[in-house]
Amino acid sequence: MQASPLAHHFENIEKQSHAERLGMWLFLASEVLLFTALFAAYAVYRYLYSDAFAEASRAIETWFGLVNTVILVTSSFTVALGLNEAVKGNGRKTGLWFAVSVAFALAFLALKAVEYSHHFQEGQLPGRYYSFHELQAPGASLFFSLYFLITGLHGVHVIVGMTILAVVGVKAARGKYTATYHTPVELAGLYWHLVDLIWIFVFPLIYLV
Amino acid sequence: MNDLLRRMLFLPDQASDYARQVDGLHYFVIITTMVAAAGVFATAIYFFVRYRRRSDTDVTPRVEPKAIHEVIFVGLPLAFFLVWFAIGFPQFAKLQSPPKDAMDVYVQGKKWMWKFAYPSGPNSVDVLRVPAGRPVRLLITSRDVIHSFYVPALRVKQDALPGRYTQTWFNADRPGRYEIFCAEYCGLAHSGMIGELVVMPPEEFDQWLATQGRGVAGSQDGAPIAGEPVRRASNVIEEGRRLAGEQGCLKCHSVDGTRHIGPTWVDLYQRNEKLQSGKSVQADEGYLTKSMMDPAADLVAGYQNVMPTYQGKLAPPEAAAIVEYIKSLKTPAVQSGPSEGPVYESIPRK
Amino acid sequence: MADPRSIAHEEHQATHHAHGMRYVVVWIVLLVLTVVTYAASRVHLPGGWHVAVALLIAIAKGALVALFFMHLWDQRGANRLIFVTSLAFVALLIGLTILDNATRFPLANPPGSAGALPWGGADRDPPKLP
Amino acid sequence: MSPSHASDVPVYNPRNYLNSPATGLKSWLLTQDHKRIGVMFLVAASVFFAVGGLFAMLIRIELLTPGPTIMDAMTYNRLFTLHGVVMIFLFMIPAIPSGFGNFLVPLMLGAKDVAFPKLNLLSFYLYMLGAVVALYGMVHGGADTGWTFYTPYSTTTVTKVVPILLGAFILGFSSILTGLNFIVTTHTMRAPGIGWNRVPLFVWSIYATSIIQILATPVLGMTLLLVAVENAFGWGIFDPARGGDPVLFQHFFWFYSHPAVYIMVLPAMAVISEVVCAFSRKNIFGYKAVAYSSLGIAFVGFFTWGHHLFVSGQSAFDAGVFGILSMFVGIFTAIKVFNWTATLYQGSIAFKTPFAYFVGFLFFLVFGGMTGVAVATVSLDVHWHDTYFVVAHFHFIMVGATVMAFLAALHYWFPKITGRMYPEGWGLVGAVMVILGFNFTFIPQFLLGNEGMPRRYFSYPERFWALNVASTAGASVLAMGLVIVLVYLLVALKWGPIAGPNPWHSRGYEWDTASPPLPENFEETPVYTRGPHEYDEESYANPPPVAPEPKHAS
Repeated sequence: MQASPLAHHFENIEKQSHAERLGMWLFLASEVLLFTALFAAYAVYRYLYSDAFAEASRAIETWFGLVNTVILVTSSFTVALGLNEAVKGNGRKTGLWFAVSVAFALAFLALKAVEYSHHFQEGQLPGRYYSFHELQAPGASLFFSLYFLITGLHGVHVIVGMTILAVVGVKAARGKYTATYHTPVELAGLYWHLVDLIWIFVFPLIYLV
Repeated sequence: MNDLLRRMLFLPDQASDYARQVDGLHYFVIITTMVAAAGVFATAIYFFVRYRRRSDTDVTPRVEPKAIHEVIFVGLPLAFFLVWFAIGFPQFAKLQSPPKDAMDVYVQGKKWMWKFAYPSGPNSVDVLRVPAGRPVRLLITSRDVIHSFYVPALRVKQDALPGRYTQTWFNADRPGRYEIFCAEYCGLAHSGMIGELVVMPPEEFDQWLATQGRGVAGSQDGAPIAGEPVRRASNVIEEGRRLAGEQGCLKCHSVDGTRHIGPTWVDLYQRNEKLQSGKSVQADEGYLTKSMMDPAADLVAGYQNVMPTYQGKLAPPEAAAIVEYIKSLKTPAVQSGPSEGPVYESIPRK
Repeated sequence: MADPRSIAHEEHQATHHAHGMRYVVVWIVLLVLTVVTYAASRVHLPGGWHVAVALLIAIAKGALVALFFMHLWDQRGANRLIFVTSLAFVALLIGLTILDNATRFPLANPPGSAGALPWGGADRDPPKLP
Repeated sequence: MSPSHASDVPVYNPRNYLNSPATGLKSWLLTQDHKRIGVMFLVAASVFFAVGGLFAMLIRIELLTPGPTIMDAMTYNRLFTLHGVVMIFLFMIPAIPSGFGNFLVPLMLGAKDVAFPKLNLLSFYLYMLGAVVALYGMVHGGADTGWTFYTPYSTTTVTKVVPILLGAFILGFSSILTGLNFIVTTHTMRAPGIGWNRVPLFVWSIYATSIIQILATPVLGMTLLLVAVENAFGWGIFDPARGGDPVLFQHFFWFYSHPAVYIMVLPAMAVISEVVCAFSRKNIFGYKAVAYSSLGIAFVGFFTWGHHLFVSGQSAFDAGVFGILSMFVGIFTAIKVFNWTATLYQGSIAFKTPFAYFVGFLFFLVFGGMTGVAVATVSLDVHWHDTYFVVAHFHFIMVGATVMAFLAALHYWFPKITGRMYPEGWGLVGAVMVILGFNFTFIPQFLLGNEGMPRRYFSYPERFWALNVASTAGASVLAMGLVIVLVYLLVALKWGPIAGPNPWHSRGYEWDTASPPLPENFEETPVYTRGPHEYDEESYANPPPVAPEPKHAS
């Protein structure tokens, strides 16, 4: 979508935006299913080892998750505000809001890194590396395998989403988008909201119950 | 009728009532399939001939289905499919719920043999002896990967999962010998993981079980069905031979000189073996014992690293007995026998 | 089905309104719900209720994000259908796999797990391992 | 206007996608033209088909005798794994959707291109990357796990399984992107006059396929990644030693891989729906039934995965649920079979090569489909599971249905893609050999399965010998037939007679443009006043598509 945003094979910009939005939703559906395998594994093992999972969940610090939830929800909010400005045609403000969101994303990752280092010290590690002495029930190492897989995959999505926000934010600040065509801003937002949406489910499953 | 259809479809013997019931459904399903297929093809062929193109400028009328057509297209096959399910699922449910008075046998699959153990103690490798006419429940597990216990003649199959038990049961009503296959791919010698189900007349079975001490029913030597006297290991070599059968060594190491999954044991003692690392080693007592405990350490060139360790599974005297047995396998002393699989042509096929 | 052009047009109209206030309200509700779900986990609840409450709140939060931040509220047709379909398949996979573990021959579940209950004892003795 | 009017002197379209805008290698490698991408997919998939076929021949030769014939067990185990991986992930899944689908879907919708041409090219390069990664794994050791990668075997094997898992993971993304593109294209790019009830049946089936690709593939990707992580780092999600459940892997795997069967067979049905109309010159009997049954297959196909687990230790209750749900997926195929057969009624049937493949397809699909329902009949599956019966069943569907449809498509659209005609006589010879060879290969395998021979057997008891020899003999006829097809098609590529825009007088929308098509598909966006499968007097009377009036048709 460089000089003229309309690609040669679409007849008008409305139709193109519609197509791009539809494509993004399909991609998001695919992403949901990507996480589903992990959530299903979590569900099955949680059912099988409910006590061990509850113990393991208690063994990790809740406040990391809580703060990160607040950070992500707020970043989602700032992304939405960014889109709001794009709708009005204020590319510069969109860029600003996206910059704030990227900052939140970085804070999220930083906190996650601190949390991971805690786990390393405690030996709360997946599979054969598991050496957490306070909890030696069957299934406990599975909790941490799934913990690292789910938060790791989510973390990858945070990094990807953050990069997209940064790129689109810079483009918006340079005035690439207009009030009539700003679909990339919208799609970047959609992706980021999905990252938020998934974390909304990860938080209670990993930290609370 | 049953026998004719069974032979036409190449089905194996029916060693239980359950097998006969399943085959009944099999015939029904195959006949429906054949009739339906013949119907479709006959119609299609008639259309090919009747409506072949006569000129290049043909035009055709527009034909649209009525609702009733589609209802028939859906309803007719669905009715048959549901009937199949209605017959098949209760049979399966029966297979999943063993009768309470069934005799238990523990089955353990491991690369690449079947171990059978009776609650009263005896166990054996690759030969499962059961009484005819009495229900037998199998509690199946595995020591390494997933295997699948499969007796075609019983139409019974159940996966063996590592670390847990699955169950199945049967009531074989015809004495005889039947094959046991592993149906779930499990590696190098998957197709060699063949056991034998020996269905014995009940009295003979009771007699046989009573004479078995714990752990003596071993060795896959295809002993006669009835009243085989217990052969106590008379000397160390004999003990080693028994252990080699029981522990499954002979599944991979031949004692008649043929190359198998592992190097042959014939003339192995004092042989100079070329190792994968390029070095060579003389197969003395030390090397043989070490190879049982840590098989990966000195791999003989040309063979895969597939042997499990016997560390902790063989007591030192047992390992020594196996080494003695290997030492006894000098060319002139070799007799074929213990390592030969069961011969299936001998199974009576009616 | 309606002509795609008209859907595209409506969608275009719908997404070209500013929703500033709406975003603020949703954000505040999300924060409140986050605190509620945390508080609920501290209260003592019997049995599986912790999971149920936490999941309900998560679903509510997720619905808010999907409907308002992701604008499903304003959109029609395919986009909603796609999202709902994907969730249906999530439920399908999770539901039928758990159902399997819950109704299996108990010994076929991993030893030490809730599915492998201590052998019920009603009809058979516990299996003795050889 | 009768059909004869359409065929005057055949002309080769001078300005076509093959020679413009440029002909250099770079113009192909960086193209965003869906037709060129489709052709690249077709060529690549055909090469992998040949590779997979070679593996198949080696397997059949090995099974010629009960003991070792030409290789050792380890080589054999690797070969059947590679045969499965290459055929399924590199040939079956991309061949018709990514190859013919890419070429045809925009043409059939009167569109200039797919919705996202850049993603389309990316999809091709992901496919190549996945193929290269997987091939690297095959050359450096190769996996011996079978294409099903069952744990814990796949996590403990000493062979190099990780690159192959990663390759399949990458290929999954290619598949997702292609599916996404087709769905959006179908929704947003239809030319004026193509309402949902005029969408060609080919596109309907591809659309249904795409739904499966988008919703099922990510689960497989994740699952394979879990296996790779477990194999490489011992994270133990499915490891029984750490409390994991290997049966859970099977749930995940078949959640994708059962629908994946429909990823492979729905496109075959797509092709057949077009071929049967074109060669019986007849409107499809029950357009809606055929179109919606594709969607039905796509959805119900997701509800049946557990029928692969009847003997795995899955609960009997789940077996019942999956057993009864599996009965319903068969009826959608039955609807299609009956409607195709009924389409022939009062038609004008020309027995050309694509139609010959249709006949083979019909036979194999009826047999493969019925035996499929039979295998899903719970108690029968206990006997058949993991035996050659299952092998024969799914080869009937995959080779029997999908490869027949692939060959039918190759012949039917050969003039559209290349602008030239294949030799009809040789075509029929090839078709007869392929169909007969196929039957001789796989009917003995049904009987072997009945007799109890498990699959993936390197050696076998001697009573299975005769049928195995029969099967290998059949396979060599099949292979010869395929070689003949390959040779005459390659010859026709250069020396075939000029076909003209519509040699079959087909009414499909894709035939309304020149052969080979223009780079931009149509000179101007066409407007349609008739359906794509109409051959009656009245629809011929309608004028052919012309440039649209400026306003939108609604």
